[in-house]
Amino acid sequence: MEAALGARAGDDAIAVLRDTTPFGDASDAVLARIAALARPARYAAGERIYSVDDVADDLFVVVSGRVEHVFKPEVGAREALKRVTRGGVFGWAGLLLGQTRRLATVSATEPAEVLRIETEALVKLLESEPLEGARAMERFATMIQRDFTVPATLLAQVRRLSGPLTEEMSSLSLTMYRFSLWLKSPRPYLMLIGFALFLGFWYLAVEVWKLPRFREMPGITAVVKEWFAKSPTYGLSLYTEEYYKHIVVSIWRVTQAFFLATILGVTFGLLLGWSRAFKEYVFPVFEMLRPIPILAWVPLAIVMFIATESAVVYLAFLASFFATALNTMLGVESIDESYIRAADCLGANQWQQFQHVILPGALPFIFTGLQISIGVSWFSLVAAEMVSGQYGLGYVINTSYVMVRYPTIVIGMVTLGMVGYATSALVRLAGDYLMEWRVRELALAER
Amino acid sequence: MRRPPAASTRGHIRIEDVVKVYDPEGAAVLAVDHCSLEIEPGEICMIVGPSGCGKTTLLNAIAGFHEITSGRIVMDGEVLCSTERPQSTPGPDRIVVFQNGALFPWKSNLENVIFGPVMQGKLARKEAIDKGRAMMSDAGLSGVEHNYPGEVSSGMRRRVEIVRALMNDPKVLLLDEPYRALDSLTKSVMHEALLEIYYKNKVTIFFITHDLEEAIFLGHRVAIMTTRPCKPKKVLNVDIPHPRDYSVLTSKRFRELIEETNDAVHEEALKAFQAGEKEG
Amino acid sequence: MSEAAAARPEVVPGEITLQGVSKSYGAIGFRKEVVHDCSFTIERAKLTVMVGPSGCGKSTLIRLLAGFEQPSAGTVTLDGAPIIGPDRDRLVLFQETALFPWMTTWDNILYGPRARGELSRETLEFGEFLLAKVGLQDFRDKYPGQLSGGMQRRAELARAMINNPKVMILDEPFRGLDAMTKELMWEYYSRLYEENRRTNFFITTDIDEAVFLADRMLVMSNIPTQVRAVIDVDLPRPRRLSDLVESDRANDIKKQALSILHAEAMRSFSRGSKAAADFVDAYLKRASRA
Amino acid sequence: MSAIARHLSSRAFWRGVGSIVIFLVLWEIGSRSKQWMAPEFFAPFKDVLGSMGFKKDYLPWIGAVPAPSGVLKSWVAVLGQPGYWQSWYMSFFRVMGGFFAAMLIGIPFGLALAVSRVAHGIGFPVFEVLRPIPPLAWVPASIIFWPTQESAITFITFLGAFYTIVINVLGGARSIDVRYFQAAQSMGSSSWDIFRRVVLPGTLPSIVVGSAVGMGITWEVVVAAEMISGGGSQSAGTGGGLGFFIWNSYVGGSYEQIVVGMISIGIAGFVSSELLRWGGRFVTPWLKVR
Repeated sequence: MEAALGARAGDDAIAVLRDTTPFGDASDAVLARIAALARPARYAAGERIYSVDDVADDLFVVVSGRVEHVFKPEVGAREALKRVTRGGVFGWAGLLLGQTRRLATVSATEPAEVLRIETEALVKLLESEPLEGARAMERFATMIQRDFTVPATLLAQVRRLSGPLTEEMSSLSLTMYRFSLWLKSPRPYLMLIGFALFLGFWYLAVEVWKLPRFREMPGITAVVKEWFAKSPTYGLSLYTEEYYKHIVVSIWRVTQAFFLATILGVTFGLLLGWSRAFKEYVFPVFEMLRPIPILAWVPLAIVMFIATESAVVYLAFLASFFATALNTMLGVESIDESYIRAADCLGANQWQQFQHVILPGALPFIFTGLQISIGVSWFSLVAAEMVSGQYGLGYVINTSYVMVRYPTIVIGMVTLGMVGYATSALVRLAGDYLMEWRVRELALAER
Repeated sequence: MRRPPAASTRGHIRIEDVVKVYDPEGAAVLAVDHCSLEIEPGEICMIVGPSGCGKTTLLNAIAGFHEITSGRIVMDGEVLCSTERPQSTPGPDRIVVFQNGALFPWKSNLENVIFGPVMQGKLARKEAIDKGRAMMSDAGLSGVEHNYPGEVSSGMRRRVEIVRALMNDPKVLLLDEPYRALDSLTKSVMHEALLEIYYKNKVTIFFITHDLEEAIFLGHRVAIMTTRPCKPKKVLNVDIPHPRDYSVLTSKRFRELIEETNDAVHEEALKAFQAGEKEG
Repeated sequence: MSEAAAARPEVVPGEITLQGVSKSYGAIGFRKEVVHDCSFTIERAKLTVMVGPSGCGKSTLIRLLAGFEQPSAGTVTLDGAPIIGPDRDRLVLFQETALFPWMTTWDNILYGPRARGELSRETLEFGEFLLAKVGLQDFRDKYPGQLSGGMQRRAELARAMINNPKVMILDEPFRGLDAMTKELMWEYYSRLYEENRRTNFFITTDIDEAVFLADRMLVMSNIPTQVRAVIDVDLPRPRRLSDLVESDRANDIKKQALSILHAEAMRSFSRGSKAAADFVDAYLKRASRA
Repeated sequence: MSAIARHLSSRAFWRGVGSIVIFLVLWEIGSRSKQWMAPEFFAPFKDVLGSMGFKKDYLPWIGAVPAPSGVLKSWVAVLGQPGYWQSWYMSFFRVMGGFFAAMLIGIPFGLALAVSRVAHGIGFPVFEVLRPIPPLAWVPASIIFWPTQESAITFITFLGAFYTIVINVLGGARSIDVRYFQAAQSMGSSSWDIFRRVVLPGTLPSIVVGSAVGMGITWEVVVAAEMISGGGSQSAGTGGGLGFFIWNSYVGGSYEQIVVGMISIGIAGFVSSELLRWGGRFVTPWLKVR
C-alpha cells in the first residue's frame, strides 16, 4: 500500500496543498514544512482507508482519484455521504477538541493517491506560526462547514490556536489594534503640527512680535517657568502645596454636587418617566425652572445659604440635577414598549420589571445625562468660585487677575481643563464598564 | 383529518364574537367586528391579513395588553376576557414573540432565556441555567449563551426568543409577524427551525402574518381575515402532512392551496391598499 | 407617445465580466475573505439575477461592480475596460433608498444631468417623460419623506435611467416592501426592462423574485461567496405574476435553485456564533476605511 | 374639537396648572415664614433650627427667598424704569454678537473638520484640549486681551456657543449616510458639487440643533460674564446687562429684583432658543412634512 515517491513528489505535494482550502494561501515556507510532514500513500479501487471509531491519527489530502466519505449517523450530518477528489481534505477528526476517534468510514471508489499528515505534528507546526496557524485553523473551519454538512455543535469544536483569531477577542486587544492603526496613520503627526501651530503662535504673538493686544497677555515661557518653578514668584506651581489644595477643594465640591445630583436626579427622572400622573403634576414646574440660567442663581444662592461653601456646591448641584433628571426621564421613555410587555408575559412583577427592564434600559440615556452633568457642574462651579469662593481653581483664576499675577491665570485655566477632562473621562469609563453590551454592539455596528 | 398529530389537551382557545372599538381622539374606529374563531390544542393556527387590518389587536387581547369592547375569549375553559372583564392579565401561559424582537439587549442570551422561571420563582437560578442551556443547545444555539443579543444574527435572536418563551412551558405561543424583517432565504431556514422546536414541544401556536406562503407552509389551519375591521373570511385546512421541510414549497398540493387562497388574500390586500392603509 | 420616444436617447447596453475575482479585508492575521475566486459575465441586454443567502458577500461584489472598491485579486471589466471608479455607466440602486431627502422628487431625478452640467432641453423633456413613466407626475414637488416605499423606488429608478447608464445594478431594491407592493413592483420593473432591454444586474435573497425577473440566474454560495450554479430562465416574456404560480417550468427552476440555496442558507445559519466572525468582519471594514 | 381646545380640556393640562399654583403658594408661605414663625409657639422649633446651624428666625433656604407677591410687585415697578429695559438690550446685544460670531466661525470650522481629514488631524486635537476649559474661566484673560469690556463679554458668549456648534456640525456632517455620497459620485458630481448639494443640506438639521443649544448656553454665560466683569467682587463697574442688573440688585439689597432679573433672563433664553428652532423649521422643510 505504501509506495515511496521521489523528490519530484515534494513539489507535487506543495502543488496539491496549494489546491486545498485550508492551506490555499499559506506562505511557501510554511507549505514546504507541511509538505515535509506529508507521507504519500496509494489505494486500489474499493480499498477501505479507515472506518468509524478507528484512532484518528492522520489527516488526508487527495492527490488524485476519488474517495467516498460516509459519516456515522450520531454525527447528525445533513448529507452523510461526501465524495472527495483532488485538493479535498478528510480525516480532520483529530483537529476537533477532545475527538480521538474517526467520525466516518472512508474508502477509495477508484485508484486513489493521497498524502497522509500526522495531525498532532501539523497542530504543533501551526502553533509555531501563530499568525498563519490561526489563519489555517480558521480556513479549516470554513472548509468543514462549507464542504461537510455537519451541525454547528461539531463545527464549534475546531481547535482554535491561541493566535489573535481566538473567540474571546478581549477589548484590550481591540484597543491595542486600534492604537496600532492610529500610529500607522498620519494622524499623530498632524496632531503635533496642530499643537506646534497653536503654541507657536502664542509664543510668537506675545513674546516675539509683541502684537498690539497680545502684549499684555502672559507669554508661554512665563507660564511654563512659573508652573514648573520650585519657588514660584506668585506662590503657585507644581511644587507648591497650595496648588494641590485648590485642586482638591474644587474636585471635592464637584464630587459632592455630582453625586447629590446623580442620586436625586436619577430617582426624580425615573419617577417622571415611570408614572404618568407624577409627570403631569411635576414636570411643568420643572420645565418652568429649567430655562433660568444656573448662574443667575448666584446672588440668591449666597443669600439662601449661610456658608458660601454650600452656596457654591448648590450651584454646581443645580446644573447637574436638571441635566441628569431630564436625560433619565428621556431614557425611561425611550424603552421600547415591547420590552415591558415581554417582562409582563414572563411573569415579572412591578419591582422586578423596574430592576431588570426600566433601569438597564434607561442606562444609556442616564449616562449621556451624567456626561453633560459633569461638564455643566464644572461650568457653574468655576463661576460660583470666581464670584464668592475662598478656595478653588475659579477663585485662583479670579484673584490672580485682581492681583495682576497673569501667568497664574493661565495655570489655573489649564489645570481646570485637565481636571475637567479627567473627571468626564472617569464618567465615560464607568459608563462603558456598566454597559458592556452596548460597547460590543456599537463596535459591531462600526461606531 | 383535522386533528393535529399529538392529542395534547392544553391551549384550546375559543374567540367568541369579539368586537373591539378604538377611539383615538374621539373618532370611534371599529378594529375587530364580531370575530369568532376556534383554535385546537397543540395546533398551529395562522392568521393572514393585510397590514393594519386588526390582527395584532386580536393577539393583544389574548395576551392581555389591550381590552376588548364585547364578546369573550376562553382558553382551556377559563375566561381570559369578556364584556364584563374586558382585559385579561398577561401571564406565562400566553407568551408573545414580538415583531421587532424583545430580547433584553443588556442581558446575555442565557440570562434572557432563564428570565421567566427565575422571576416567577418557579426554578432556582442553578436549575434554570441547566435547563436553559439544554434547551438552547437543543435549538442549535450552543456557543452563543454568553453573547449579548446584539452580537448574534437576527435569525438566531429569533430562536433565542422562542426558547425564552418555551422555558415557561406556555399553553400558547403568540407570534406577531416574527420573521417579517428577515430575507426570504433566512425565513425558510427559520420556518424549519420553528417546526423542529414545535415537534419537540407541542405548544399551540397563534401566528400572525401577511405572507400567504409562510402561512400555508407552517399552519395546520389558515384563517384569512378581511381588511379592517377584521373578521375571518375563509378558514383553510392545510392537509399537507407534518413533519414538513422546504421541499413542500415546490410540491403540487402546496401550489394548489396557494392558488385556492391567492385571490381571497389579494382581494383583501387590494382593498386595504386602496383604503390607503399605511404600509407595514 | 411617439414624440417622447424621440426624446429618449438610444440605450447602448454594456457587458461586465469578472475573471477570478477575490476580495478580502484586513491586515495580516485578521485577513477575512469575503469573495472567493468569482468568475461570471453579466451579459449584454440581459436581466441577470444573483441570488444567495444573506451576508454571503453579495454587497461586496456590488461595491466592486460599482467601482467603490478594488478586488484583491482578479479583474472586473465593463466592455473590456477595467472598472476603476464609480461612473454614470454603472448606476447602483441601494437596499435602502438613497434619494436625497432634502430635494424634491423632480430635483432628485435631475441630479445627475445637473451635476454634469448637461441640463439641455432634451434632458428636461426626457425627465418629464420618465416622471410620467414612473407615475409620479403629481408627486413632483413632494419630498421623499412624503412618498411611500414603492413610490420612492420608482423615483430612484427614474433618477438612474435619466443618466442612461449602460448597466443598472439593483441591490435587493424591493426588500422591506410589503408582499402586495412587492409583487406590483416585480411586474412593473420587468415591463421597464422589457421596453429598453438595458443590461440589468439584480441582487436578491428571494427565489420567487429571481425566477420571475431573470433571463439568467446566478446561484451563489455562502461566505466566502462563489458561483454555485448558473440557470437559464427561459420563461416567455412579458412575464406575468399568474405564470409564476401556474407554470411548471418556473416551478422546476425554483426547485433546482432552492435545493442549492437552502443548503447554503443552513450553512450560513449554523456557522456557530456570529460574534467572533462578524466582530472581525466589522473591524476589518472599518480598518480598511480608516 | 380643535387641537388647542382638546389640549386645554385635557386632564394633563389642568394638573400642570394646578401644580404650578401649589408651587407658588408654597413658595409664598415659605418666604413669609419670618412672620408666621414669630409667635412663641415656634420657639422650640427655632432652637432646633439653630442647633442645626440654620438661621433661627425663618425656615432654612426658602425663608431667605423673596415671596412671589413681592417679586411681582417689584417687577411691575421695574417695568417702568428705562434701566431695566436697557439691561435687556445690553445683554441681548452681547448675546447676539457672540452667537453670530460663533455661527460665522463655528459652522465653517465644523464642516472643514468633517470634510478634510488633514484639517481634522490638525484642528480637532487642539479643539478637544481647549474644550474642557469652562468659558467663564476665560473672563480674566478676555478682559486683559480685549480693549473694551463690551468686546470682552461678547468673546465669552462667543466661546460658550462656539464649542457646541462645532461639535453638532461635526457630528451632523459625519452622520450623513455614505450611500448618499456614493450615489452622488456615481452620477458624476464633482467634490465641490457633493459638498454643496449633499454635505451642506445633510448637515443643516444639526446646525439648527447646535445653534438652538448654543443660544441657550450664551444666555447662561452672559449672566455670569456680566456679573463677574461688571460687578463681581470688585467695585461696581459700569457693566450693564441683566447679569449686572441682578448683581446690582444683590449689592443694593433689593432681593425681589434679583428674582425679577432671574425670571427675565429665563424668559429671554427660552424665547431666543424657541425662535431659533422655529426658524430652523423653515430652513429644513423636508423634516417637517412627516
